[in-house]
Amino acid sequence: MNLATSLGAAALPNPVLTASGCAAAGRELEPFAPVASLGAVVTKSVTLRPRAGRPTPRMAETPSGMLNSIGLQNPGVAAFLAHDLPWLAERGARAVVSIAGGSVADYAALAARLADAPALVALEVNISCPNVESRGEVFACDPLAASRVVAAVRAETPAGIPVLAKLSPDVTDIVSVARACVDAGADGLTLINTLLGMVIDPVTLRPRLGGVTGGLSGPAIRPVAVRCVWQVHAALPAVPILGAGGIRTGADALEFLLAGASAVSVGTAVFGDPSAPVRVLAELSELLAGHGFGSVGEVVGYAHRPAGEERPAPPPPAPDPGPAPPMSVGAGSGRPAWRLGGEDW
Amino acid sequence: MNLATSLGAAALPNPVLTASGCAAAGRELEPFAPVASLGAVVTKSVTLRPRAGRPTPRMAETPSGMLNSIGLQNPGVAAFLAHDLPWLAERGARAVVSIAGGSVADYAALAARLADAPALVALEVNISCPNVESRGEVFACDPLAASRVVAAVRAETPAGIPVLAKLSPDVTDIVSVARACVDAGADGLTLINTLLGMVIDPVTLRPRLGGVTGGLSGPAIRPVAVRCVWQVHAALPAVPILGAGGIRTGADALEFLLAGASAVSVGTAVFGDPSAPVRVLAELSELLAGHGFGSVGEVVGYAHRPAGEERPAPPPPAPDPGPAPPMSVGAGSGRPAWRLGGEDW
Amino acid sequence: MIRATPVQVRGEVLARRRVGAYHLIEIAAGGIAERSRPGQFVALSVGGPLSSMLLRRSFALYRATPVGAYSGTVQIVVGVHGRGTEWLAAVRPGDSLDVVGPLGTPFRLPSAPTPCLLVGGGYGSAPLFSLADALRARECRAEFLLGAGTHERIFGELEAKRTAGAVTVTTDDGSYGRRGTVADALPDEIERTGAQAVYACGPMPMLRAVGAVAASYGLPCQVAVEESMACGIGVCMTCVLPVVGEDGVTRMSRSCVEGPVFDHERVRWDDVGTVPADTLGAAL
Amino acid sequence: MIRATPVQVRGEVLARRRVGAYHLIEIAAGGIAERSRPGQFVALSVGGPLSSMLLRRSFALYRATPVGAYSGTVQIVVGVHGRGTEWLAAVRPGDSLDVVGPLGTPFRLPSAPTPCLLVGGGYGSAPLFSLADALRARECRAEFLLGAGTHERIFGELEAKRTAGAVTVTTDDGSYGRRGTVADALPDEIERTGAQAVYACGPMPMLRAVGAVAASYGLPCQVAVEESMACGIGVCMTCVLPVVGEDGVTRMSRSCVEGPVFDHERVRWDDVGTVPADTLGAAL
Ligand SMILES: Cc1cc2nc3c(=O)[nH]c(=O)nc-3n(C[C@H](O)[C@H](O)[C@H](O)COP(=O)(O)OP(=O)(O)OC[C@H]3O[C@@H](n4cnc5c(N)ncnc54)[C@H](O)[C@@H]3O)c2cc1C
Ligand SMILES: Cc1cc2nc3c(=O)[nH]c(=O)nc-3n(C[C@H](O)[C@H](O)[C@H](O)COP(=O)(O)OP(=O)(O)OC[C@H]3O[C@@H](n4cnc5c(N)ncnc54)[C@H](O)[C@@H]3O)c2cc1C
Ligand SMILES: Cc1cc2nc3c(=O)[nH]c(=O)nc-3n(C[C@H](O)[C@H](O)[C@H](O)COP(=O)(O)O)c2cc1C
Ligand SMILES: Cc1cc2nc3c(=O)[nH]c(=O)nc-3n(C[C@H](O)[C@H](O)[C@H](O)COP(=O)(O)O)c2cc1C
Ligand code: FES
Ligand code: FES
Repeated sequence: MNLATSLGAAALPNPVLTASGCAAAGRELEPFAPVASLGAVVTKSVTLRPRAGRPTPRMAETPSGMLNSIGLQNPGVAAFLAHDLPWLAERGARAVVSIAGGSVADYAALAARLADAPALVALEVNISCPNVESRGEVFACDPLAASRVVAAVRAETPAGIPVLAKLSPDVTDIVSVARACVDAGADGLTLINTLLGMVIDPVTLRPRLGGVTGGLSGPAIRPVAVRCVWQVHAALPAVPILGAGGIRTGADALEFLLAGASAVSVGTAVFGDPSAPVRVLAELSELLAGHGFGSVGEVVGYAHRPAGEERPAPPPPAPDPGPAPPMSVGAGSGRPAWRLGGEDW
Repeated sequence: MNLATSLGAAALPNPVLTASGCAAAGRELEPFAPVASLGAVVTKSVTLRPRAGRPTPRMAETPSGMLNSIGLQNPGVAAFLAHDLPWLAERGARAVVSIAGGSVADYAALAARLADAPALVALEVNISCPNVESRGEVFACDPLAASRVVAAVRAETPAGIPVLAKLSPDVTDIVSVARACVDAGADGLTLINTLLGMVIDPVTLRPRLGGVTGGLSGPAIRPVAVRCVWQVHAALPAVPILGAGGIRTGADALEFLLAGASAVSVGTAVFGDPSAPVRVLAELSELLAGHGFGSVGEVVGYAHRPAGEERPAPPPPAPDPGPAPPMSVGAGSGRPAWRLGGEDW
Repeated sequence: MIRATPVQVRGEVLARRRVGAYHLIEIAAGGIAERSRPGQFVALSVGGPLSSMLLRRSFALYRATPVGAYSGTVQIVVGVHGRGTEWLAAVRPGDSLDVVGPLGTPFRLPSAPTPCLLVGGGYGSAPLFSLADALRARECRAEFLLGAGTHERIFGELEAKRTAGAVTVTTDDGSYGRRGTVADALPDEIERTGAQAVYACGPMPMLRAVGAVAASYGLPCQVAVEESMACGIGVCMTCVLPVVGEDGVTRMSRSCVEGPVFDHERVRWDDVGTVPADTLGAAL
Repeated sequence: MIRATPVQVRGEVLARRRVGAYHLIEIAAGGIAERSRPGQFVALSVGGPLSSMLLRRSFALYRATPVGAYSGTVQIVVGVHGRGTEWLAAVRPGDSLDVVGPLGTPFRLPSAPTPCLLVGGGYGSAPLFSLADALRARECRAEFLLGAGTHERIFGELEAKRTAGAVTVTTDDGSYGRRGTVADALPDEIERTGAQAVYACGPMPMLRAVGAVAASYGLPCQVAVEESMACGIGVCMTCVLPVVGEDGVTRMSRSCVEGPVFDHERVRWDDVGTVPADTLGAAL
């Protein structure tokens, strides 16, 4: 089957990408998941200047998930442009470059710097960052702040490069944030970033993370991520979505496509299994073929179809070991009714 | 040590309670977790009239969690008053009665009906319900709607019975909802209800739950719950909090107390281990004693203490098998510096 | 109905062996066998304490032996369905298993000697053998009709033969025994055995069809249903189906405590998976 | 530095046995041993595919044997710390383990014959034995100083004796060997052995103290650090500590790919757990 998909103007050979912050800029993953074989590499969020990040400890394992408080450690856009994108371009890989900033101007400047970068197929705008100009409120939590960032980035980005706004699930109404971003010019949306969480150490009796709170990721949050994709796709069916949140298998990836994503990012799963992106792609492709889908496009949002509307595709084997319902049932013979005795122990 | 705690005017013999919807009204749990031995039984949310709930399937297991879409099936307040509270009262158990409705008037009427009910020690107001008078928006997602419900319930409830508002984590700013509820008269807060999530079946290619979306609970969400308790306690340190979300062990319960909860509810863990509430209580009590705490009150919010401020309590054994840092380190002898050769393979 | 209260015990796997498509697991679990009655079930933790699977898995009691070398053993028949049953299919003797039981309603027995037909689909036959023993102890004849999709999914044919003489077996494709479903074969079996009551356990569509045939003969029929369960003990309201009460009112009844055994005629089969509009408390 | 690329392989547990407080686990894992160098580590999945634990656990390579009956084996020494290591301490021969390695930087070796002192704390001595072999292959003398809290937490004393003759051992409480820490004993050992270089592996406070003593003697010291790791392969930025580069600039360096072996003098020990204000990219 044809695995090609797209995120707005960005054509991708297949729908499995890495997630920002979970693959660096692809180099360290190359031995396990060759970067050119992926839909694209979504690079670690880059900022204008180098960032050292937060104090350690920066992570805590949680049930089927993890918390991180990396604090956007990255070498800054100059080093990124000098070392990372050329390496990806050399290998024929596609880069979705994630950008982060503390002000609208930061984002705009980053977009301008990246405008004609090699390997770039899309910009992902990480708006889960504190707005230094507004009491540190996170851009993604305010439709207005989010839309300002998106508009500024869109204005600096060439037409052929789609701008994806990456939304936070920590909001009352993700659809309204999504809509604001699209109205401001976002060509697509990435759903979702991490959930805010924390862990307290039962031995030290203090928060486990150096940064106190951190971002919760991994399979634990998958149901929240699928719900966000579902809600946004239902409200904005024409907007391409890059789905992320706890994807570990091909079946997980399929869930996101069915909910309305056109492609998916594999994040935390990479830490447990560095070959996860290529494995997920292989598993997904087998599942799609098994269901008789001919292209990724057919699958996107398929779970939204009205009840009763079924595929003609060959159904998978029934999981139930018992006999199938009978076609015909013997007619009554008119014997007298007879009652069982009551419970008597 | 003394395990007694309180939620406002409600004195509880210990800080471990059940969670609404995860223990019915206590009866079925009695063989595994005698209800009188618990801090209290938080009963399944009751509505004015009987409710049949949502179509099945009503649940899906998820990584370290589960989704439910029960739809508040319950026999209605009349049957609840006739059968459930008297049974709890007979056994000397305490009931925190959870109430749910579709309008402010529903909640007020429920509070009035329950005002002098037997076994009642507190009301928990489940405001994660759609407001039928406001396009089905969930009360808990709007500070104003939430505060109206709380004020109406408070007005109908005797002074000695604290009213706890149970908040949803699916909001941009949980502190503002918490503050609105407290300003409206809430004597305490229950944090948190489930997160909205969904699962799509990779075989049927449709949402798994009859209700499409459902509530995510279990250890998967614990970091989100702890963060909510932490944020609200930091902002409103005088307000008692009943913590809930993924508590499965005594150490989990301790996390919530340290974050600022005065008591905790054990919910989903009961499904996997019906004796979980009593086990959690035993484990918690051992942990508190091990840390040298003399009462629950000392622990509540303890993780917020400023850096450097340490307990005099006996420290638990260090987990590290290596030697301790040296007390003294030998002085230098002035030998000439010498460089190792470079890497040469 | 007075039922023994369930207990939660740390059991030990004594044996596991393959039987056709299934795994027969024997567990030393004191306190459960002596309280249990045919038709009841146990709920097992799966995956160990660090598992991502939080919920128990339910299995009908195949055999419950209160005494013996161990302080009481239970046997279950496990078909691999998803991740939890896959894990169970790999337990080894000596492994420990947390067991809650006995749970649910047992089959009710006729108060006078009555010839009975016991109809099992797939692993659904598991609870029928102890039921047959109990029926015989009351001088009720118990005969078997067993069906499944394929031969290896028939459970207990030999045992049924040993105790009941002639046993009719069906497979969907006719590769073994009679071709078709147990419901297809049921009229002949009722005629042949002169059964005056039918008991059935198996997948929901089978129960529905079997009960319809029994009803058409005017025979009472008890079925043990299988609904997805989160708690198994009655606290979560997951496992409900629309059941008509003695008062004629439909309620969403919990199949873990009000079932799994129901009178066939009380279950609103057309409406399983929905909340019928006339259910007590249905939304308007 | 050119390093072999790591591989991910499905290994098989060949043996597990207790050694003092630790578990020595031998794994058939083709492709890793032949690429590895002393000081490197492997990262193992724990808990099985349905585990709630997502992240790998890292262990120094104790022994890596490229050839033999199996296509290549690695040995690690596991101290039980939390849930993942508890699970590892219960693996059985035949169990399969997903292994990634070799990871991280190896110890660098002197380019000319040099007497070396190898200092291990607890299981931290594990990587020192293959290091000693490599040193000896270069005609460098390798002597051992091993310490731990208690006797059973000393790893490898006998092996050290067999290869190096006299071995000094310390325990914190003096219940075995010399009383105190390895850093307390270090000056005497440097004098006794005439060491010209120090290698150390163990808990962070020990590394810090050992390096300080070595520095006071003007001796170079390489340490293998242990920072909490999420990915182990360099993609997540979890495992960082402040390290001064060749250019004199402090960076938050990843101990999984830029380490775990660092020159002691490059690590800003006072600032571990913080981001020093003069770090490249530190918040103002
Ligand atoms: C009263 C009763 C008796 C049963 N007796 C037997 C038996 O004797 N032998 C046998 O092989 N199976 C029996 N089942 C079915 C068995 O419980 C399920 O096959 C099993 O729970 C599936 O678990 P899983 O992890 O393999 O599947 P998953 O799909 O991974 O299970 C996920 C969750 O859904 C629940 N679930 C899924 N399917 C079912 C189901 N059919 N019934 C209840 N819960 C379900 C699981 O318990 C679990 O909580 C019985 C079920 C019930 C309700
Ligand atoms: C380079 C390196 C080499 C190591 N070599 C050995 C060895 O030879 N023998 C040995 O017994 N231990 C060794 N450790 C420590 C070992 O990795 C931890 O003890 C182990 O990860 C703890 O896992 P847990 O599940 O028991 O603890 P948990 O606290 O449950 O672990 C939770 C998470 O934190 C991570 N984590 C916790 N502590 C550490 C730590 N100290 N280092 C890295 N990650 C950590 C775990 O990997 C896991 O992801 C080494 C660590 C590193 C970094
Ligand atoms: C260690 C770590 C670092 C992350 N860094 C970033 C980042 O720099 N920018 C960003 O947009 N998202 C970042 N994320 C979020 C992921 O890209 C992803 O949205 C989230 O983790 C959910 O997907 P997952 O569950 O598959 O990891 C990070 C996640 C983790 C775990
Ligand atoms: C099956 C189920 C039913 C629930 N029903 C209710 C309810 O009726 N009212 C309510 O306030 N919360 C209800 N909850 C939410 C729990 O009380 C609790 O807030 C939440 O599950 C988080 O805790 P836990 O992770 O320990 O389950 C329900 C949860 C579950 C799993
Ligand atoms: S499974 Fe919980 S009530 Fe039946
Ligand atoms: S552990 Fe991920 S970068 Fe080192």
